[in-house]
This record gives sequence, structure tokens and C-alpha cells, in this order.
Amino acid sequence: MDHNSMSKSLKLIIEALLFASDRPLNVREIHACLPDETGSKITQALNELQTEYDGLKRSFVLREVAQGFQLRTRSEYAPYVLRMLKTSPTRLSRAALETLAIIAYKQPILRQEIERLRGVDVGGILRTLLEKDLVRIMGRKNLPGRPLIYGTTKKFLAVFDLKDLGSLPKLKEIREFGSDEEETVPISEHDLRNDTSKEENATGEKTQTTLLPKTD
Amino acid sequence: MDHNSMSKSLKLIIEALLFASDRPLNVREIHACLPDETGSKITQALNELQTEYDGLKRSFVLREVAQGFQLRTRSEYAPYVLRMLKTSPTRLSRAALETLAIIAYKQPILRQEIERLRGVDVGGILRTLLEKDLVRIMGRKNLPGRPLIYGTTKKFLAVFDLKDLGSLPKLKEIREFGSDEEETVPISEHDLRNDTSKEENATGEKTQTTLLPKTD
Amino acid sequence: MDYEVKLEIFEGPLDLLLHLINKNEVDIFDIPIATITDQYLGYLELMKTFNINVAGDFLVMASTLIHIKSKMLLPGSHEDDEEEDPRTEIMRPLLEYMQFKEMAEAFSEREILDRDVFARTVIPYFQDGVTGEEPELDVNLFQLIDAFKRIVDQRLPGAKLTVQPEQWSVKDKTELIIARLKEKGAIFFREIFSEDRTVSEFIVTFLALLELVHMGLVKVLQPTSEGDIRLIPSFDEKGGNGNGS
Repeated sequence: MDHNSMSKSLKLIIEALLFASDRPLNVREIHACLPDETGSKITQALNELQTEYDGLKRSFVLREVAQGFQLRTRSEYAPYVLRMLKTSPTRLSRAALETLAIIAYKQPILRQEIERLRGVDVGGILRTLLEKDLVRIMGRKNLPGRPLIYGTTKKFLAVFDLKDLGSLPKLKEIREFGSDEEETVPISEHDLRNDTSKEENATGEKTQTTLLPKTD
Repeated sequence: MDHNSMSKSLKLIIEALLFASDRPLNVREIHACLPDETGSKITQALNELQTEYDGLKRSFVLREVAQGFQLRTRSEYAPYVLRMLKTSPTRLSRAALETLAIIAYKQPILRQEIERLRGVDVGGILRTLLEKDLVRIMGRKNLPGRPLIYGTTKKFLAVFDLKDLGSLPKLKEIREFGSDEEETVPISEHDLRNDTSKEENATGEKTQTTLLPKTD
Repeated sequence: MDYEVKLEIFEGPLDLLLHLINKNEVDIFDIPIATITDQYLGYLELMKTFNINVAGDFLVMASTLIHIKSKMLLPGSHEDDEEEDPRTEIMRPLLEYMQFKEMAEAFSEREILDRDVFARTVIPYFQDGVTGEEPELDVNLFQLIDAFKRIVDQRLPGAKLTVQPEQWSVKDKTELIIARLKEKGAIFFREIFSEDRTVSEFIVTFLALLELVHMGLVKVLQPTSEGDIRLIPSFDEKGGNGNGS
């Protein structure tokens, strides 16, 4: 009885770990979170969970894949899941976000000016931003080669919940926020302040912006 | 019988969607994946799933947050999950929480009003809250200097386990000339919304931008 | 000295005042202003002793307290019904502050995401479970350029990529591509080069395509990584002249 409830709670702990993990977990990794349990008990609990989900006929199963165990939806639900994921917010990479920010603040702007500010080629990013309808071509500049002039779109305003471009916080206002010593996460505003520097910060690609689709 | 199995499969499809989503899904979004079902059937299925998870005593539950539904682990498993994720939990300083509380209850609100209520400069804290996407800039007030107006985000609701602004815990009124501290003033979402429109700030109530600080 | 030398850091004057009120266990609706003012000033002194920069907000409150204290000392003034209790000036903000402190406390006791409860995270695994209609693969600029290089190599082996005086303008080629897309709906990438004879012409055609892609007028798709790249129009006017079906 006691043993039973023990192993039940072990099973549930493992379930919680699998639930919250974004990748498969192997027995060793689970064991690291539960040092008081033995590896064989963990394996047993995993097997029991597997049987349990099959028995419960839920929409997900516990699959053993190369790298460990992972909760996955059953393949028969894939069409629905795919439909959901397709309407999911699209992500913008940090690089795209920075480019977008430069355009938003400096528009009307030429590509070469954006590239001067970012220090890298922005062709691909510009295309993505154009495709996502966040950026538009405003016209051409009377310069050799007639370069394109970029600016932001109406959708840009909608996506970032801005009434108009005037509602964009000014750089001065962002600077006035000062810094919070306690917990500071480096973020785009900061990069905006030091336009040209920060290029060597290549760790950046982790931060992503989620663009939530309009919900009306 | 047929009806029964129909609704069971609807429940399972919804479960699969919730399971595969990293954000709360609302009825409208689920409906978009299941155009043949009615909204009320989806709502019913969601409610049934909620009861079911509670009954099953699994490690996760279905919560209604940020005007949507999301599967979340039960709080008792937090220590294990944190160990697995190898991250420190979401943390906000006391000052940040106080500022957030002021913004949540008084929105739309100007920085100077927040500072009057807290008695100190809140620049650094505001920056942190904006970075963490708990607070957003709603627009500008028609006052000299066109100061920025602040409000809370959808992520704020999601992080603090709130269905909507109307489900904020009631603000305790401290009676000026009595000792009855139990009296409460209901602040409905409606009131908050009205305030918003008073500001002529029709930027819409949805938060569009989410900056996700990704955990490695 | 009566002070325990344990300097707490306060968020601001209201925070400090509230601390003194709690420490003295006095009623916020009947603050013993003289005592509290003395302790408040004592604390500021202590901060100075420790070389802590006393923020202006603290000093403003100090003068407010002294002002209230002097008002209270005037005989009878605070018993006069017609005049407001001078302490109201600090009582109101203190009450409001307390209210939000309490709410902040209530907030922190909630089941906070990524502290107490955890949601599912993005999982890309669904892809391998799905068969059939794989969505089109978006090609990036590099792949596009790479494909262009392949065509040049195939058609003009050993040709040197030297730029000659321009015979074709990007604008001409842009119009050509658009015309073809309007006519056929979708074309293969290599088709747009079918009439090109020189490397410079290739380049101009290619630049024209890039321009169109930049402007969002053409979408470039590649069904599989080895498959032929296809171009589809995405202009507003949909083809035009009555293609019934």
C-alpha cells in the first residue's frame, strides 16, 4: 500500500518532468532530478506510465526515442495539431527584430543605412519582414542605383499594438528608464541605444519575439 | 452512443491541441482547427476536460488563463521541474511586484502617477517590467510632453494565473474612518476598460507583442 | 545609542514610514506624528552616517512630516472639525501604498508560471509524424544565389563572371518576369533564364528576381531540397483576364 502510493507519486513526478520538458529525457536525466530513487525504479515507472497512457486512450503517448522518453500526441491528431501550429504566432529572430526596430525608428531608410547600423547584410531579413507585411517599400531614392526606401506598415502598428508611429517610445524615453540593478535582461531596447556596438554579441539568437495574430 | 463517442473524440482532439501548444488557446482558436464543431460544444468539452484532469489526479491540470486554456503542471511538482530545467524560477523584486500591482489596478496609468503612489522613481522597474513583457505601453496621453500610458499585458495574465483583468483579486479598501478592513471594492474588467476608452486610447485590449526570455 | 545597527534598505519614504508605523504598533489613522517624525529623521541621520546617499524623495517627506508636526503643535487646530487633520496629508498616500503592498503580496502568492507551474514548451517533433503535403520549403537568399551559380555553371561552363556594359536593365527584366508570371501563373526558376545569352544578362535577370522578391511581388518556393525552385506571383491583381476555373 505504502509502496504503491510511493511509486504512484514517483510516476507523477516523472510525468511532470516529461510534461514540462522540451526534449526527450533519459533515465539518467530523470535520476538527476530524483537522486533518492534508483534508476531501475525510474525505468519501471516509465514503463508503467507508458502502459497507463495506452490504457487511458488519451491523445498523447509516451514514446521512447533515441535520446530518451518523450510525451507526444498520437499521430492521428497530427492534422489538427498542424492546423493549430500553422495559425500559431510566427516568430521573429533577434536579428529580424533589430532590423525592424531600426526601420521603425529611422524610416524612411535605405537598406545600406540599415546595414551600416547592423554591420551585416540584411537582405534576407528584409525579405522576411516584407513577407510578413511588417515592412514595406515606400519608394526609391534619387541616388545612383535608385535604392529602395523602407518603412513600416499598418500591420506593424497592429502587431505591436501601436496607435500610430508617434506612440513608439522615443529613444530618449527609453533611456530615461535607466537601469534596474536587480534583474536586467539584455533586450532590444538596449541594443537600440547603442546602435552600432553590440555586434559581437552573437549569443543573441535566443530571444524571440512572438507576434500574436490579431484576435478580434 | 454515437454522440458519446463523437464528443469523446472532440475532447481528445482538443486535448491534443492543448498538449501541442506552448501558449493558451481560446475557444475561437480551437474552433478554427475544428470548423465542423460549434463553439459551445468546444467550451463544453473544455469544461469536461478540466473536471477530468482534476479527477484523474495527474501531475497537470487545465487552467483558464489570459482568456484561453492551458495545460500546466501542479505546483507541488515545481521543485522537480525546476531541477530538470536547470533554471531559476521567475522572480520579481518586491518593488517590481508593487509597481506591477499599481499598474494592474490603476491602468491606464502614467509613470508620474505610479511614482506618486510609490513615492519613488520607478524608471528602472518600469524598464524591467516592459522587458519581461508584463507591462506594455498603451499610447500617449494628451498632456504636455505627451507622456506614455502604461497597462498590463496578456503575458501578465498568463504568468499570474489570471483569466482576465476582471479576475484580479479584489482591491482591499482600507476605510479611512473605521477599522473594518474586510470591505472590498469590486474592480471589474468593465471599469478598467471604460477607463481605457476614457483615455481615448482605442489601441485595442490585446497585447500583441511578447518578448519571451528563452531559457537555455 | 538606542538604534540597533542594522540598516534596512527601504524602497522610499512611504516604505520607511510604514515600517516605523508597524514597528511602533501604532494606528495608521492616529499616527503619533512627533514620535514617527523623530524616528524618521533619526533614520535619515543614520543613513548619512553610513554614507548612504539620501534620495530627494526622503527629504521631501521629512519636510512634510516636520510641517505636519508643527501644525499639530498649534493648540486646538486638530480638534477643529472644520479643518482637516493635518496628518491626512500622509495618511492617504500611506493607505494607498499599503493597499498595493498587500496586492503585491497577493500576486506573489499566486501560482506563478515558471516558478510554481509549468506549461508545455515548443516541440518540433510533430514534423516527423506527418506525411504527405509537406508545406513548401522557404528558400533563403543563399540557396537562391547558389541555384543561380549552378545555372551559370551549367549553361556557360568556364565562363568568367565579369560584368559587361549593361544592355539589359533590371527594370526590363522585372517586367519580363512579371509578364511571364501573369501569363503562366507559376514558373520554374530556370525558365526565367531560358532566353538569356550572356552572363551579364543572367545577372540582370537574377537581380530583377531579387528585386521582385524584395518587393514581395514574387514568392520563391522549393517543394523539396533537391527539387526545382518555383516562382509564383503574389501581386494583387490576380492574373486578370477571365480564367473561368
